[in-house]
Amino acid sequence: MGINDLYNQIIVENSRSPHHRHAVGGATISLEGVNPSCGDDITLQLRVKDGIVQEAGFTGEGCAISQASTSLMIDLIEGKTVEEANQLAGLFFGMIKGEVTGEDELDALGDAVALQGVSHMPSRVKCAVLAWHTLQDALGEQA
Amino acid sequence: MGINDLYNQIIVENSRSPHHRHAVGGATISLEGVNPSCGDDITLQLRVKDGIVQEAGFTGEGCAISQASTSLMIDLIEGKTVEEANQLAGLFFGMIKGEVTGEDELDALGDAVALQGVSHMPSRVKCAVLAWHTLQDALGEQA
Amino acid sequence: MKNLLNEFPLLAVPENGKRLVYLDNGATTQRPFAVLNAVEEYYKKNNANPHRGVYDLAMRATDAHEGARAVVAGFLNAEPDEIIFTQNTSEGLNLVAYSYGLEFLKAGDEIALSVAEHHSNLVPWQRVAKATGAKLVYLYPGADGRLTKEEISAKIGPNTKVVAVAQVSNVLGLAVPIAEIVRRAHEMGAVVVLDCAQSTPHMQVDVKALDVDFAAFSGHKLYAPMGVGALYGKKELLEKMPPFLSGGDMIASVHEQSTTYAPVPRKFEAGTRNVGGEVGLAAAIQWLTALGWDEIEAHEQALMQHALAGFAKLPYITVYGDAAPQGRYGVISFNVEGVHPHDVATILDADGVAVRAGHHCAQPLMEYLGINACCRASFAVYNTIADVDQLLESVQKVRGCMGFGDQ
Amino acid sequence: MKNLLNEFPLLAVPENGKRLVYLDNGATTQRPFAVLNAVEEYYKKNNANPHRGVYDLAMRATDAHEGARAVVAGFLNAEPDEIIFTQNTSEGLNLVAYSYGLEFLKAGDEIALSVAEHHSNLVPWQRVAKATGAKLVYLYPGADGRLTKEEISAKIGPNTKVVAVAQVSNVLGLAVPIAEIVRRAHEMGAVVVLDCAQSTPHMQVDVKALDVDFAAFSGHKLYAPMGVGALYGKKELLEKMPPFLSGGDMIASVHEQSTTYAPVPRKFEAGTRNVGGEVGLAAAIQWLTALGWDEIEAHEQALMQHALAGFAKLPYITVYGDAAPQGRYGVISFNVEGVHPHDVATILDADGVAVRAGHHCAQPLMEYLGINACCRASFAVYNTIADVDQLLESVQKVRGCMGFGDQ
Ligand SMILES: Cc1ncc(COP(=O)(O)O)c(C=O)c1O
Ligand SMILES: Cc1ncc(COP(=O)(O)O)c(C=O)c1O
Repeated sequence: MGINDLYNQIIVENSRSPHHRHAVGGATISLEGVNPSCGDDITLQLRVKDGIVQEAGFTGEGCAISQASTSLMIDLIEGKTVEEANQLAGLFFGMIKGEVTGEDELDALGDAVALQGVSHMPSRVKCAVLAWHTLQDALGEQA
Repeated sequence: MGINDLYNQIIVENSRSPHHRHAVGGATISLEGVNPSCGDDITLQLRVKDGIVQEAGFTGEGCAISQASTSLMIDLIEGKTVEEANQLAGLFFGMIKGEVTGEDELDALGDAVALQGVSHMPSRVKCAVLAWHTLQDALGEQA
Repeated sequence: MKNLLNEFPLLAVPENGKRLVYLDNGATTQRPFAVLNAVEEYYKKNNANPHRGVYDLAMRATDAHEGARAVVAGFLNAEPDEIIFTQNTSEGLNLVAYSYGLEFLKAGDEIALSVAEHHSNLVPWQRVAKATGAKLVYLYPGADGRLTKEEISAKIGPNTKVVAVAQVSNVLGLAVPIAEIVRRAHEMGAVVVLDCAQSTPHMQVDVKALDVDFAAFSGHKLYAPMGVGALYGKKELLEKMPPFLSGGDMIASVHEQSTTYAPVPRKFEAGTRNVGGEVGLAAAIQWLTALGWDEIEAHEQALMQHALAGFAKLPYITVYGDAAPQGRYGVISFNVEGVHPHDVATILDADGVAVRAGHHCAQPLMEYLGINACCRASFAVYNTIADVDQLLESVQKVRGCMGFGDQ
Repeated sequence: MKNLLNEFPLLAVPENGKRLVYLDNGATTQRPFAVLNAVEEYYKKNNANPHRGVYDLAMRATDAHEGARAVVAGFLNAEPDEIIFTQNTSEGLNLVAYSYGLEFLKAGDEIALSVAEHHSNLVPWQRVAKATGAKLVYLYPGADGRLTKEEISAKIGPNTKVVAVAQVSNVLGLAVPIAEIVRRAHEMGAVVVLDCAQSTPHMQVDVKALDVDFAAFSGHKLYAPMGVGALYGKKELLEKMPPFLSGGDMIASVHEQSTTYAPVPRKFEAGTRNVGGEVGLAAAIQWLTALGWDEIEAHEQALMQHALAGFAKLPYITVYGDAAPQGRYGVISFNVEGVHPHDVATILDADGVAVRAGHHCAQPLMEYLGINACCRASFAVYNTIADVDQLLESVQKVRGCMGFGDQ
């Protein structure tokens, strides 16, 4: 796939003005995720109450793909239960690994399907999944 | 050169009944020489008095070449001055490295010229020179 | 076994009109075209520094690196993240000695090892003992070279924290009763460090079935290039061990005064890896295992039997360790009465038969056997019955050449 | 410089119709046929375990091994017995940290290093500091990326026992004032550990003239195979240091409870060496130096100048370190405003230009520069002006691709 497809509008938009780039008041958990090989470094903050992700935000630095992925993830998980959030992460990994490809199946990922193209760019997979791994780790610690 | 040439009479004789295989009474120095890669291990004993090697002997284990070389060396150095002994060692190294080849020049080595063939067997050079290196080290410590 | 010599360039071509009978495979093997070509292909098509680039070529190099790790993991029946690439067996054993031994042992603890250990599985433990105050305790084989149940129970006890042992001795060629050793060690709470340098070329090694805690081997004894080997470690052990070599690629993040480390196995892999070598190792494993373990063992057993039977007819030959071929893998060490092993090797070499002579990096075993050195003929899958015949023929010239009258 | 690309199989052949513009040479170089063929020749003709056999083939392997050592010694202007073969720079630096650092440093001592150090010359010293109580003291370059005399005098003082510094930074590409550093360090009684990973490919390194105490480099950054490198150490230092890795081949004699070690350099070379790799390293050194240092430096300077001049015209490009080409060797690190370096590298890769993006194993330097990551274009002797032109052309597409309106 072409480079211009990957860096399409959604990614560029999301990365240049990520609307979830902020600390979360009363966060119940805060976890750093790092890609040692590239230096991507995000801190994900969540406020989880009664099993629901009430609010999420992040700070840190990274490439367009990792930033967009984080932002798109937060769009998706706010208001979801911990279980649902974990399931979405699993679905996202499936998409990026190229294991889940059906449009219907991926529907639940919403705008995050914009990142499907990364499944053909093995060198950038790590960037795309960083936030989601951090999410799973954070929810695991929370539980 | 053929194997049978190398293991010629002198070597076989010398190694099977080395007449210098004994401890030296009143030895002034005793030094172990080891070939770590092959396990040759000799202890050379010298009684040096007034700058003269009065008596020498050795104990230990090794191959025919190292044993013959030790024995031939002792034949040669007994009664010599420390300086002469060192010079003979230098001459022996020259022969084994193939740097000194003239019959006349090698004359001083006496029967030890039987080992000249080792200069064509790089893998056995260490065996031939072990005693002579040990001698030099011993004389160095003595001085 | 089909004749494999044509797959080995060094062995296929005669030298001075004579084909080399290479019987020093315990020291290092020769490499088949399959391995040489795989390495060349890597350098010609996929070479880059893995884990360090986002460009396509670097991903191919990363795939080569991690793909080789997966092959090694499959070979040992381990998980890929339990496989650390090393330069050789010695480095793997040193890693365990430094990162496990120095960290977890203390005065009063015991390290049990066989007196037959190769220096690489012995000197590092001497150093650990010296640094920590732990004690080295030796297991001694019986007259037949085999470790008994009694010796295992006697020497591995409640104070034992590490049992370091070669699965197959590089001198005796005999396999140790590893199931027995692991059972006893684990009962006593000790970890087992298995030196597989001489076993991996000759038998299937399943670290899960054996339940050993660490296992190290070298590629170069297994038809792979030099400069690459692997260490297996149980993940929970690797995770609690501090890193050994440090530097690039093994870190999570570095600040001026502190560092956090990458997860295993990368925590233990500092600096640029030998990816070309790893690719060669994977190719060697695939080449070897494609022959089939049953075939390999049957062939090598046949060589052993033929050699042992031939030696048994020569009264001036002493073979070390039980001369029965059962449980003997690839190695026969022997001496010729009255002739020093170096002289034997030189005389055999003149006949184009390459055997090793010396202490074989096992001096304590030499001391125990009461010898200074011995000859070793060690076999690979490409050796033939004709090679053994040549060995037997040449050995019979030795005493004559040395002036003994019986020839 | 004549065009060398045809000597490099990976670079000679176009992929998807496009020749690869490989600009990640600071991570690892490609290998010329001269090197690949030398390694193959070794395995096809001379392969055996050196130092371990008395047969002829083993002697040839020993000659290959020691011959390669002599070539490396000549390359650095050292004596052969001051050259220890390693697997890479990282291992060499770890050896010094373990065997010199842990042995001779104590609480209150200082280890001075540049903040630009590669993790391989930094993390080992952090660990030494932690274990011994010594203190890490950092030298910071000025705004132009160069270390000043004042900084050297300020940070290297009477408590300094080790100065660990890269001759050329793998990020800034700038040579440090090594004469100045050595003078000061020796005045203060400290030893200098020189990381030559990035200097040996680009300039003649004479350890005697520099008077450094240790120097380490990697073959794979120098057109040689992976898995081989060398450490230089002054003989009197090597002699008083304890061994590091222990095992086969590095001993004089081993008994059950004690060991004596071989003389240097073998004391530091445990286990079977990567002789194939060493032969490749020797071939690489001979291939490179045959081009002539003057030619090499002139050619690489021309590439640097052309790239720096091109970058200077692009206002959204930041180059790190003094943008003058003087004293810059092989490396240009840069960022594109508003675009993360990974995205830059991905976009360049789509054009067939391979550059690296990330922290380049120099996180403390990244912190110091106030960035998380950057791109790095690093050059080898086979790169051409056309390569630089392609880099410049592709870089100009980046911002457009990322939706910035200025393209
Ligand atoms: C300056 C510097 N030092 C050390 C290293 C480490 O070299 P290696 O990975 O070969 O051990 C590198 C290369 O990565 C480097 O650029
Ligand atoms: C039993 C055993 N252990 C360890 C080693 C050391 O292997 P390497 O020299 O490849 O480190 C060897 C081979 O020399 C060996 O035979």
